[in-house]
Amino acid sequence: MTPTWLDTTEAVDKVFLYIFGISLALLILITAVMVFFIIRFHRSRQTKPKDIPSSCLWLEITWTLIPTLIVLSMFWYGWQGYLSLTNVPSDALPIKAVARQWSWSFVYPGGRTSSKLVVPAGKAVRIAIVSEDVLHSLYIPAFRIKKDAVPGMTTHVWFRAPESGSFDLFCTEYCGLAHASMITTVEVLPADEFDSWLQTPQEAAGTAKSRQLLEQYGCLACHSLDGTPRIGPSFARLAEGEKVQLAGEAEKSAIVNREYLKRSILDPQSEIVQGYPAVMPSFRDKISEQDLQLLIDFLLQTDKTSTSGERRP
Amino acid sequence: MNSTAQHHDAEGAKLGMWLFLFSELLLFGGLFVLFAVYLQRYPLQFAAGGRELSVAFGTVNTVLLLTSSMTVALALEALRRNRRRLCESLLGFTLLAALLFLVNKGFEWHAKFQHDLYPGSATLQQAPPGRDVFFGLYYLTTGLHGLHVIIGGVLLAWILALVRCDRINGASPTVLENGALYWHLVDIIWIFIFPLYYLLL
Amino acid sequence: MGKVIRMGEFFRRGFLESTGEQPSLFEWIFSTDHKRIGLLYLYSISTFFAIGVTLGLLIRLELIAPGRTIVGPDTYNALFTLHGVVMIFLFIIPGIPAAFGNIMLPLQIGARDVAFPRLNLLSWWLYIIGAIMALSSLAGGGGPPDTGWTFYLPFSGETTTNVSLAVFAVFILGFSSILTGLNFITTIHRLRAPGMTWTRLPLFVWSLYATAWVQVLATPILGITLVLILAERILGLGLFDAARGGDPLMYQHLFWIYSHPAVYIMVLPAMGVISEIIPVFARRPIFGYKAIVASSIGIAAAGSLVWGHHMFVSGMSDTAILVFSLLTFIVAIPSAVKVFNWVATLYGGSIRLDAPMLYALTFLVLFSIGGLSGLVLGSAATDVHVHDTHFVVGHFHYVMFGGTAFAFFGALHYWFPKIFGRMFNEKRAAWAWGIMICGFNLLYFSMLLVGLRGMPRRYYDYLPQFAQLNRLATYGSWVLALGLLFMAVNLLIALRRGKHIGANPWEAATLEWTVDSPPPPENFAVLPTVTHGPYDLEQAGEP
Amino acid sequence: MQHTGSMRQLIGIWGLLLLLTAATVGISRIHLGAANIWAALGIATAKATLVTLFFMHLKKEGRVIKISLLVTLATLATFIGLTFFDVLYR
Ligand code: HEA
Ligand code: HEA
Ligand code: HEC
Ligand code: CUA
Ligand SMILES: [Cu+2]
Repeated sequence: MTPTWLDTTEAVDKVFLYIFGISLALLILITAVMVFFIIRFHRSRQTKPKDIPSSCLWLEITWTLIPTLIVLSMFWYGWQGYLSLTNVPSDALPIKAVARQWSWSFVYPGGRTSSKLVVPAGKAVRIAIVSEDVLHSLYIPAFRIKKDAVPGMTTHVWFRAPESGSFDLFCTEYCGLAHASMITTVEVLPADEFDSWLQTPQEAAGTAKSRQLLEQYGCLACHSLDGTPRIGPSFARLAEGEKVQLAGEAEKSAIVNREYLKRSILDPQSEIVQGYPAVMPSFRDKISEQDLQLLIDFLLQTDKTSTSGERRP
Repeated sequence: MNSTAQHHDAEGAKLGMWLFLFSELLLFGGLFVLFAVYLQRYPLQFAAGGRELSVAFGTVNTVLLLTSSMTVALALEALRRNRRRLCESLLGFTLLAALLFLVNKGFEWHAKFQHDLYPGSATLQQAPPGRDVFFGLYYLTTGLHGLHVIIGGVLLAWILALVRCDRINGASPTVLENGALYWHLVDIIWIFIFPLYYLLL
Repeated sequence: MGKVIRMGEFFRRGFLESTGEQPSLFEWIFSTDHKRIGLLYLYSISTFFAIGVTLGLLIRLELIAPGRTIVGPDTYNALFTLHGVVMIFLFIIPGIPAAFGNIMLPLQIGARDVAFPRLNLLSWWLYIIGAIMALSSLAGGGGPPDTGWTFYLPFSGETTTNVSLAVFAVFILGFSSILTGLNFITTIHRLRAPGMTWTRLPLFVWSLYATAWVQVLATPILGITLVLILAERILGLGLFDAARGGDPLMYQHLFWIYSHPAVYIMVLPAMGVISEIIPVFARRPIFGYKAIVASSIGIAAAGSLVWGHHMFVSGMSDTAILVFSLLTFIVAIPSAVKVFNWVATLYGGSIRLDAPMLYALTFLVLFSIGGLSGLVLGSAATDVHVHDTHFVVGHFHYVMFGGTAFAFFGALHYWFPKIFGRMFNEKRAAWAWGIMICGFNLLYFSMLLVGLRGMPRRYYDYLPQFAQLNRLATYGSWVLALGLLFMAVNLLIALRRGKHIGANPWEAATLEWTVDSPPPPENFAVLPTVTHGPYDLEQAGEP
Repeated sequence: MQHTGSMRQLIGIWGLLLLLTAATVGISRIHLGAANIWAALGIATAKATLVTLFFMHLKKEGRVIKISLLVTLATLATFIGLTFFDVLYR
């Protein structure tokens, strides 16, 4: 097979077709022969078993060799298909995917970040995948690609979306409590729209910036803004001076203020909110002081769901 | 193993024992897989880690185990010739060697802890990646081996008791045979641990 | 159907008969008789199987519709973890060897017991202790383990649930499995009756022999892997922690070095059962005895070389993917040889479709579907798409449930009259079988399809486009449950009220059919001298 | 079943083992690069062979045990070998 930069979907589907085709034929053949024998040689038709030899070297050799050839061809074809998945076109746009419990964020050349994977139509993209905690796996069924995110390692996939549209992106390596909600979308934009999206500067401050930080750090995987309970308590109920019931033997509680929020983010295990699991990771050394202050400002704000100033991708 | 079955079939009991030894070998085998992979990845850190281990302790323990291995083999030979006294003292010596081995090991580990070399210690956390892995493997492997020394020692002590009350004798040496086989395995594992961990440059 | 003998009050209960020397429970749980130990295994394995399928049913119930249905995500994660652990380590790995192997192996080779009867008892005790520990991890402490049966690090090192207890339980179960394996190897080498040459061994014995070697040589690797998880959790060793220089992929290597061979521990004895049933009910000697023996050994040997196919998308090197993909395809060949020989055995026979045969023939089809879907997984390109989706879940339920568990049911029906001396109701058995295969295919074929469309496994919740197939699968699980229940009830009734039966109701030629049903405690009053092969059916019937 | 002289033989083997131990310590002090580890493994294998053959009487055992020992070692070797297809080429 010549390295034709087959698109990943095509490359994999051809192999699927080949293996499924042969398998189906074999399955039907074997089942049909079996059923035929059962009918033909049923006791009611064949009262005495025939006296025929119970081994035959030639048969054994034949039905060892033929499957060998079949599986070798499947192997070879599958391997060629796999090579297409590893042959990244040289003009591919590099994007970095960061996986963490339980959200994705994508970093573009130039520093723009997004919680959805936004890609240009018709152009190859190469995604470098890293993990911040445990194993995850980036899976886009529509493009037949999947690769684990392994702590301490960078792995890669590439694909090319032929036309615009939106597709699902799943985490397929079990990663704990909210593995099943570690889902996001691949937005395929026409090339020019993509360029302008990429050029748009991200907010420096304000609500939209905070929203974007919440997505970037993965807070929204566990906290909602509108009051719906997720893995962690919703941010909606946070307000200056409110009392928070903490887990523990005694009736412990804390008052929401800047200090409390800072502790909650940098050292979440120290105080656990009553009724929630202690799964929030510490963001110490992961979040800059500036971003932290922005987030705290935002969390203390009363109207957090307002979407004014938010820009859709 | 089962003493009635043995009585009928010493060969079978021995085969069973060997099979058990094979599975023990693969138990340690898993650790050797890890060792090989990490040695390949961090040759320098492993060498540095190896230098931290005491060759003197390692060598003394090697000699102890080799000698004890010989003495069990001799004990079996003595039993077969119905020289019970000799057999008992050889077994006694083996037990002594096992004990000394463990005492040595204890001193060695103690010294390592004193030097702040244990998994997750401050020194190791500052060391380049790989050093920590070396010591992790070192403690796990020698620990697991030490556990086998203890098990083997208890087994041999029990056998010694059986010899003393004539439950095992020249006519039915199978239990001692199998106990000795186990002890030799413990020795063989150490034969590999010693150069791989203590003698790395 | 052969000779149904009514022996009235003269009916002997063989090894089931109490000797009256000890309280009757002690007579069982401290018995060193291989048949009693085998029955203990059979009962305990069936119990855990019932627990496992109930958990499976709950999984399906949760998945009947998107969103939260009956449990939250934490409970769901615990459900599939325990379902997997119970099914793999408590049901399917010990399943056929420890229950039927224990009872039949000595009988089939003409021995009075296994080589180490007390070790055999110890295996069962270890099994029970391990099982109780595994189940008690459900309660107390940090809650039931939620790692999946694969215990992948780093997650299993971090989660606060009772993983350590579950891991330790599996360690003990592994030890039990090793002891069973070495016991069987020694028995087969040392205790064959005079004239029982290696080419006269029943194929079930051969398959147990090949399995036993895998048990002895692969299980220790699981042992050390579990020790490493404990070291990670309790001592904080960091051998797989990337931040400290460890390599998370090495955990996966060690885990699959055992767990791939383990799938052949699961299926080889099942293949042995099929090789026993088919010739007896086709009334023909098995076709290609030597080829089947060779393929058992081939599967056991080659099966140890392919573990990397579970790691195609893990970040493993492409060279390794090339090698493991090739080896995976090679291991399919001996399975194909077996299938062809089984089908060829039917040719020219005089086929009886009794319940054991129905199960054996279904095994052929379901195992083939499962195996062929395995080829899709073995090919690097296609595995990338379906890895960790419900396609994999479909694949392994086809081979494990459709394959091994159906063979287990086949064995249950085949040897039931031998073990208990009573016959079950044939008609009801056939009905149960029919219901089961309908439910089975509805359930698992839907899973294959939904997996192909991209639904990841271990998902508590899913997107609306997967709803329809998931609903079908859940309906299938109910039908399957109905069939299973029907089968269980039929057998339970037979246990009390089945017709008494003579030594050889199926007119088979292997040695276990020459002794009374149920077999007497000492098996053979006089050790038999073997003069013909295991499938020379003409010689059968003579006591 | 009397093995005359076998006691002496066992002691002789012990002497050899001690010599090999000295050798492995000695060689480890010379810099040979990668050859060091192979030399260490080689000597260790030699020692292990002596222990199995003589102390464990493998020499006198039947075929079954000998072959299965080889199978075991081959299994372990393949486990390590195949793993290296991953770690060497990553
Ligand atoms: C009883 C258990 C059992 C058996 C027998 C098998 C048999 C096979 N399995 Fe399966 N497998 C599992 C249990 C089993 N498996 C489990 C539990 C998992 C998931 C683990 C987890 O992640 O939780 C798994 C996962 C799994 C994967 C990893 C998937 C992934 O996670 O991405 C792969 C990949 O190669 C695979 C392949 C195979 C192959 C090629 C066979 C072959 O041996 C099949 C051979 C059989 C046939 C080929 C069919 C019969 C032959 C014919 C009909 C004749 C015609 C055939 C030819 C011409 C070839 N299996
Ligand atoms: C032998 C092995 C085996 C068997 C038989 C089964 C049986 C079933 N399994 Fe299986 N399953 C596994 C092994 C097995 N499973 C493994 C290893 C995993 C992977 C776990 C992991 O990811 O870590 C898995 C995962 C798994 C999943 C995927 C979870 C996920 O990834 O999100 C699902 C989903 O539907 C499922 C469903 C079922 C169902 C519905 C059954 C049904 O067959 C059950 C239907 C039958 C009944 C409900 C019977 C009810 C009858 C009674 C209670 C009475 C019976 C009494 C007697 C027999 C005496 N299983
Ligand atoms: C892995 C899931 C997860 C992520 C990611 C996460 N949290 Fe949390 N968070 C929790 C859970 C669970 C709790 C409640 C238990 C506790 O107090 O630790 C919590 C508690 C909190 C609290 C205290 C809430 C209260 O009601 O008192 C704050 C504030 C908070 N998180 C902020 C954040 C911010 C900001 C981020 C992102 C930078 C974040 N969290 C990311 C899970 C998460
Ligand atoms: Cu992240 Cu699953
Ligand atoms: Cu596998």
